[in-house]
Amino acid sequence: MVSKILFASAIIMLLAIMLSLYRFIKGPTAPDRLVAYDVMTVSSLALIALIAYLASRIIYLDVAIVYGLLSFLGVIIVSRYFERGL
Amino acid sequence: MEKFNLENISLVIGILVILIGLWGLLTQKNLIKIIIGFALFDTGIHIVMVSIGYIKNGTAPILDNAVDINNAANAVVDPVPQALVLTAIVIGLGITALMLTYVLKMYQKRKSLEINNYNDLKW
Amino acid sequence: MVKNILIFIVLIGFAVLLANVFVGFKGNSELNTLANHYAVSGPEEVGSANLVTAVVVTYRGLDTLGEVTILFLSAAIVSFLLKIETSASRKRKLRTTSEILDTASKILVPVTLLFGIYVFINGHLSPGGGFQGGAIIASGLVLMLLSQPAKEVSHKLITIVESISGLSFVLIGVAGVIFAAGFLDNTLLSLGKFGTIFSAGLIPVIYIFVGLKVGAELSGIIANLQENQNEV
Amino acid sequence: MIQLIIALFIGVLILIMAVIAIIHKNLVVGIIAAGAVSLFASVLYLLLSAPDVAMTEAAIGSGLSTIIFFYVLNKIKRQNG
Amino acid sequence: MDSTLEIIGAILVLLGSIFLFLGALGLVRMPDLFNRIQAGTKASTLGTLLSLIGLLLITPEWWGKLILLMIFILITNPVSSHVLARAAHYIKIPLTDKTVTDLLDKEETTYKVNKEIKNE
Repeated sequence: MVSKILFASAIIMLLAIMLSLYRFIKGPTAPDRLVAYDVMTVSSLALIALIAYLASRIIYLDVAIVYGLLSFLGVIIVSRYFERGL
Repeated sequence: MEKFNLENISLVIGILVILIGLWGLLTQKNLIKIIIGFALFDTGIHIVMVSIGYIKNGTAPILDNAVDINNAANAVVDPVPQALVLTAIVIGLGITALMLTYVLKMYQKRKSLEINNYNDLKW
Repeated sequence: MVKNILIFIVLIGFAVLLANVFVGFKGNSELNTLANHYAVSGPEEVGSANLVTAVVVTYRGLDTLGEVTILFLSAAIVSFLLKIETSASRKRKLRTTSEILDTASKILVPVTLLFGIYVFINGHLSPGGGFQGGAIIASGLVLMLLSQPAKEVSHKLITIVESISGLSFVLIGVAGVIFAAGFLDNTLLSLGKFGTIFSAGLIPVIYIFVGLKVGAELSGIIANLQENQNEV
Repeated sequence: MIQLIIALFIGVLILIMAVIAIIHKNLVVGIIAAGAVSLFASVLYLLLSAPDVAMTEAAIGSGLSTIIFFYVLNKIKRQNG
Repeated sequence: MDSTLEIIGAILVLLGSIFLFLGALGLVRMPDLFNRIQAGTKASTLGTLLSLIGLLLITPEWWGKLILLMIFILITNPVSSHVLARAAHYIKIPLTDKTVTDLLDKEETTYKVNKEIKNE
């Protein structure tokens, strides 16, 4: 029961990443693509936590923390580049 | 159909990323685009190496409560390619920083990022 | 036109080469002899729960020394190339940061540095180690520079930390040659109880020095790239 | 099974991002796409049960390389005045 | 058979993934950048938090790192979207046609107020 529900939620998360990929490809300006990148990374953070449960190893969550921190830094540095504050 | 498993899928992905990186390295005219192609080439090689070290249904080579220590040799994946890739990623960052600094100095000299303007050694 | 054909031929050649790799690869279902030795006798010989750490620091310790050397060389060349011109010292105007980013970076910078230290101290128990910890520490520095761009980074401190930790790393390796079995042997200290933080002999000490060295080098590269833009 | 499906999706994402990184005219978008390739590659490493490599790729390949690329791009843009 | 707590946790994970999907749908459907930012960030933050709470109910012994991860997401995600929106407004990304007022743009606001006063 639990594993079936988690299977379905993993598929829905992958579909969410695919939808934001559409915005990444189409997006008229570069900030649009940056928003799509942000949503993609946050969705794959939830996906990493799910993978950690499926493999039943707590140590994978360390990777998730690093992932969240570094993707945040990437979005901030590109924004500061846009507004000439770097 | 027996080829359809995790290590083969990631091996194909790695090979295709290598080819895409090589294609960018050879066809692009912008210096920064060439460096991006080089970084993709690097990533592809890392994916290929990690997927060659994968053992079927293996778990991470870190022995904590989830892995039986006495039976570790039958449960974990190969640690040696992972150690090699770990070294390679760090060296890749050093090389990328070095190439970007060279591009910066070249731009200060010629005010151009096009590779066709740097034809000093062309005959 | 000739160029395009040449590029096409090179790509096809690489594709054929790599297709051979794919066809020849059958997938392995058990470890080979070397990895089997590491997995069976690694916990007793080295005492590290993370086998990758055991391979990187002890069994293949010389590789790590070479890697640290390459990183040091590239950091040195970057700073040499960027420092070579005399600075005209012309400050440019930057757009100010917002209040929210300031406050968030005040919270996040200490947390990031602390997490980096956690990563390299726990390198023998959980994923991570000196290189990842150093990269996270450099990211903390980037976050600080993003919220306060005018802040001066002390190059003297970076140099001192880097020299002391690099020297200690090499000295620990040589001490292994003199007092124990070989270069970077970690059994100088007792191995301790398997799976606790005071275990695996010298590996946590070595990783602390490697982490400080890598963090200082990457911070040096970033500080050089950031700071000179005020002067060009 | 679920690992296989996730790996397939992540692989398609990596390939599309790599092609965007090469062919897009805008340099900023190219660099962001190259960082995204590294981020998704770290999810793939996690599926291949290599958390050490995944952490290194997320911290160094995706984080610090992108940061260095943008600092250099910023300096190049400043040269024009 | 699974316990009740585990099933509740799994349903929370499913709910979180549905919120992530809705956030991505908003990203595709919304007309301009600022609408996309608010749809994407709010929905994805809620979705990720719900997924992590669900995993916390399924495996209660992982509470330490999961709660740390939640605090990280709660701090970083709104800050990054704020900085991005500020930069996008600064470089004058066009708004959609249905925009009524842009309060951040000071000059335009005063201009509109003056015009209204004149009309009265």
